[in-house]
Amino acid sequence: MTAVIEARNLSRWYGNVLGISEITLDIEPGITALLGPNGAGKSTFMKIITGQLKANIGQVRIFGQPVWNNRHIFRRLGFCPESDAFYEELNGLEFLTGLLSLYGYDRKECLIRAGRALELVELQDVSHRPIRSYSRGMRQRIKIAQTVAHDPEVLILDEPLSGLDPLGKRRIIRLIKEFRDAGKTVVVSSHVLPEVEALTSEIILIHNGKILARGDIHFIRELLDSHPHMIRIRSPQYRELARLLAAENYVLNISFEPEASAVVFETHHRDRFFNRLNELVLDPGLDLEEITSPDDNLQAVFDYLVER
Amino acid sequence: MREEILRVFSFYFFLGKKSGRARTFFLLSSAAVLMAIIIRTYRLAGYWTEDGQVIFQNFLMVFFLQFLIVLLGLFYGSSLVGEELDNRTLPYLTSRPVRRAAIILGKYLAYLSLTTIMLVFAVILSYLVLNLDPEFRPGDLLTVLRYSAILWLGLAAYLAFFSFLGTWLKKPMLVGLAFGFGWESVIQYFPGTTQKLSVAHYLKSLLPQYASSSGKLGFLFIRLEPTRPVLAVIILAGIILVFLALACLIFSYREYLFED
Amino acid sequence: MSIELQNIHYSYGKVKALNGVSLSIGEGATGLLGPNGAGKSTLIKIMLGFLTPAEGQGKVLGYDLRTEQKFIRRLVGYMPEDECFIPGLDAVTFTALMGELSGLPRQEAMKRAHEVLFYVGLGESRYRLVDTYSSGMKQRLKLAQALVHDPRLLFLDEPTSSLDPTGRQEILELIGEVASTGDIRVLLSSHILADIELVCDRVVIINRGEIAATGRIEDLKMVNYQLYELRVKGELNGFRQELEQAGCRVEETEDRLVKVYTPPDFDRRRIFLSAARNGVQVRQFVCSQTSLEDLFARVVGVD
Amino acid sequence: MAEVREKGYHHWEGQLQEKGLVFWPITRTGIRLAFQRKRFKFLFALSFIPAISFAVGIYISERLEDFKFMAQGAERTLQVNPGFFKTYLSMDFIFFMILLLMALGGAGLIADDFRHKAIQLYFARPLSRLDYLLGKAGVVVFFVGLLTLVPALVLLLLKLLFSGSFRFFLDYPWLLLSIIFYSAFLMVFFTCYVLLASSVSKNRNYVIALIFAVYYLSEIARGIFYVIFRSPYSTLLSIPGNLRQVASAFFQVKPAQDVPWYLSFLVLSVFCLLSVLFLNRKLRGVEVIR
Repeated sequence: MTAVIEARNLSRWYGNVLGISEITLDIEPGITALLGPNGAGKSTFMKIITGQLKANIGQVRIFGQPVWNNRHIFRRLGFCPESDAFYEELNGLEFLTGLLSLYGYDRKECLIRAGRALELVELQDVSHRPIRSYSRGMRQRIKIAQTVAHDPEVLILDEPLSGLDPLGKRRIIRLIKEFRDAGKTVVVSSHVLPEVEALTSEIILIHNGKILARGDIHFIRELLDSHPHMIRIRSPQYRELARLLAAENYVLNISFEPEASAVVFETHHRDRFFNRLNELVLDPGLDLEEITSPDDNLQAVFDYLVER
Repeated sequence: MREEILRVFSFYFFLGKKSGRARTFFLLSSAAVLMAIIIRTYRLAGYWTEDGQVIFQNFLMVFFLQFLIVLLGLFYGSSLVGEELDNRTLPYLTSRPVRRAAIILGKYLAYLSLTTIMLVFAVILSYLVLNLDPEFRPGDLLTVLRYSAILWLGLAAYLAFFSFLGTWLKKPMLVGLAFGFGWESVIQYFPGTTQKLSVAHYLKSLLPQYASSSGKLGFLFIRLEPTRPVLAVIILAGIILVFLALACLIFSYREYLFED
Repeated sequence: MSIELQNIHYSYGKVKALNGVSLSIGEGATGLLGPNGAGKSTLIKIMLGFLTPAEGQGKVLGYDLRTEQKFIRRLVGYMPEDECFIPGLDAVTFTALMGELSGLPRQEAMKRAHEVLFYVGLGESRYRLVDTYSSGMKQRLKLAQALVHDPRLLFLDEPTSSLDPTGRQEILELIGEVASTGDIRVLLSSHILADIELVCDRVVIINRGEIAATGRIEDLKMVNYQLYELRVKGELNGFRQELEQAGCRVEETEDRLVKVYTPPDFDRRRIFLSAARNGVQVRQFVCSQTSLEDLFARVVGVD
Repeated sequence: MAEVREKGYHHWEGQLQEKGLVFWPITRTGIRLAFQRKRFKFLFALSFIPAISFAVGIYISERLEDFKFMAQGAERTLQVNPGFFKTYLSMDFIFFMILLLMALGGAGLIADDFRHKAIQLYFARPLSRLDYLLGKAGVVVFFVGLLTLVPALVLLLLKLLFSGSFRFFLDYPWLLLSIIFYSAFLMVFFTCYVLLASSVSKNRNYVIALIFAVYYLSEIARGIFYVIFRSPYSTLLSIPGNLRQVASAFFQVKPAQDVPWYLSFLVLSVFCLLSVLFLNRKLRGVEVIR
């Protein structure tokens, strides 16, 4: 598959403050999540790939073309900025049709497309109310509507989920997945891990302006095998379980939580560990109540990479 | 390119119409009409006043030329980019398939049209209020159209200059005020070539000067060493083109950061 | 009782924001939970006296919220939802100004400003202009200004929105610490359930301008043994079929979580056995509780 | 005995002040913010040029003998009397500098609070609308006072010092009161004017444009009406014109226009009253955010 967005060696600073540094990336169709704490450089990166800013060093291409002031690219690109800013005096419909008219559609086409976009984000009912009176969730959705109203192939969404309640989040996550299923390239930034986990497994971790890791979350996890995994098992027979597994050489450490009747294993080879567990579980005397991996989520990967 | 400009134009014309500021400035320019109505009622009540033409000359020089077009040009010109930065709406524009130059030109034209409406409305209406009587000749209508055209040229020039200032400077307002109401109103009384460094000079060169003979407004023309009308128009057109081109150039190559 | 409200009504024009809210909140930390636009902010603004309720009475810290706002505001710290600050000031000056406005003597306000800024973790950057702060830092600054006059009651409106996980964790810890002093009551509004679970011991769920549920968090959570959440590695199909034959319902969510709904009296060992038979590794196995999220969803009516 | 300060939140041991000048911190902050701008400092220094030249004028008027060779006919122009002070306090340049300084340091007083939603921070404190407005007004009063009251008093003092006698004071015993009351009037008027402009929008540029536009529009209207009607009453339309009329009354000088001074006073007072009413309304509306 060919890359849609190619970033080569991007660096950008503001005065003497670093934005991003030496980011080289190829982004392919599907959902790619940019993950990092506030101020990590996600927004800077997105602003550069959407032609809002120029890189000090390096270049970025979308569909093989440079982006800055390139109107041909912008026709195929949708950008949802992070800031909660609108032409407040307009109503939702006017906002959409107005921006759509910048693509050169005629009045009728604008109305049709705006109507479709409003339907997509479920804002038809309030389309005649001024944006000023919208709630946070509505504002976020109308912003997404303007991103997709012109049917772009590439969507760049900067923090589309921030400040939303679970219901609102679920709606937008569903939307984004629909775009992915339609074959679009979606780049989403976020600083909240469960959101990203719900969206995609293809992530790019950014911290201090650099890419810390990229790829499938599980793949990344495997890559980090030097960092031991924790597996916590709760069972009435937890001491027995510990004894059985203690002999295995891939088990590095065992600790007990007697008050929860649980045992925590540290291993650097999960496959072998779980295969062995599958064998042990055949013993009718062993009842497992709960298996968890306290650090098998993005947070752990993140903490580990950041602290490395 | 023309089509792109048109798209930006229609969006911003619509937006400009809706914003509350348009109302304020419309009211401000209608102050001339209000004054005209007061004067007319006074005259209808049987009191003596100057001839309507002479009164309108007053309006032209003092209100329209030195106040209204400068103010409209300054405010709308400097908000061309400024308002997008203040409201952080610039990304909506710069991620659309229109060239950056087209954004500037389209917005310029939109705001020019908007301010033109305010200006021409006020000019023509105040003229009619002051002069419409049985002796009114169709030829007078031509006069007022000529005045409007000259003022419009001035408005376009100021708007272009302040648009340039707005794309270039982060805070154009104070510099703009100093230029518009300081430099412009002082330099035009200087003798020799100095006065040719102001926009107002060329506008005055274009305006009929019979008012000076009536003596009331003579002081405004004391030191005017008029430029030939053709040359004045060419120079004004040149000012518009040069500063618009500069604004487009700066906007095409410069990136704008929000306050934080 | 720190807050007592009876039958509060409020509407913005035609839109009804609060529709007969009655509440009583005692000691400790209380969560105010509800989706965007449910009326959380409106409720807080009414208690601060920013808005006058169309109907109903209430007392905050024993003062009537219609007539004694000034006394309420003296004892209350408020952290608004919006990003708000005074441009051009450094953090210490800003915080000290806010303290002074609450009635701290000038020198004390300065001293106290330093102290709370250190407390919220802005010690290093306390001389920087607030304009240059990142959104996370602004959030902390807002907390600092709410604490500067050592209030008796703290209103926190969406304190964790727009924070990254680390920042969120830290802010919540700070809030928890303040709440645990015992003599500062906290009312924390959020739509994020995890935040409230972490800090508060009581919760008020509000939806469409009405109180939907209220009580201790522990009481509101009930354990439901019929649902197991699994993460597995391996080919799912065989495993799935076997479980379905045994009468279970198996769902796979978009983020690869496998939900197994078991009939009553189902031996959970059978899940492991069929996994082992099908060569599937069970890497996570949790019996799901009806957590606050489900309660929230049930009350609010998520699809 | 060792003691360890416990980590975590600490209470403040002290008593909150129940009363006091609640608005003063706001004023202090506003003044401080104004001085943070480089251009403001420059303009501020510039606006003392008239005061200095007037001081020089007083000196020369006392030493006319020494300066005779360079100041011919100065005897007529350099008479230090109430009119001298009136001229200083109603100079176009002073008014213009006040506008300019307020455009820089005053336009944002309320507009910036709207813009950054800081109003709710103020009103979450035990603070009334009046306290807030007084605080903001204090900033304008401070700068207007610094440009009018203070230099005028210093000039009066200089006059007494240079002449070495109290004769001047005895000749015009009411002059001190005139200076104080007229300056106070200027402060009140400009405060209302600037705060009103600052509260109509959250856009500082718009406010600046408005401050200048309204001021000059009033002067232009006066000019036009005067030329046409030749009526002195057209002065009532102009802000600086009205201020000058009031000044003449305060300083017992023949007014520039033959219009009763109380009409000007009335026009300005009504303006102030209306702006206070508007501000009060506007701020009540602000507390309801979204």
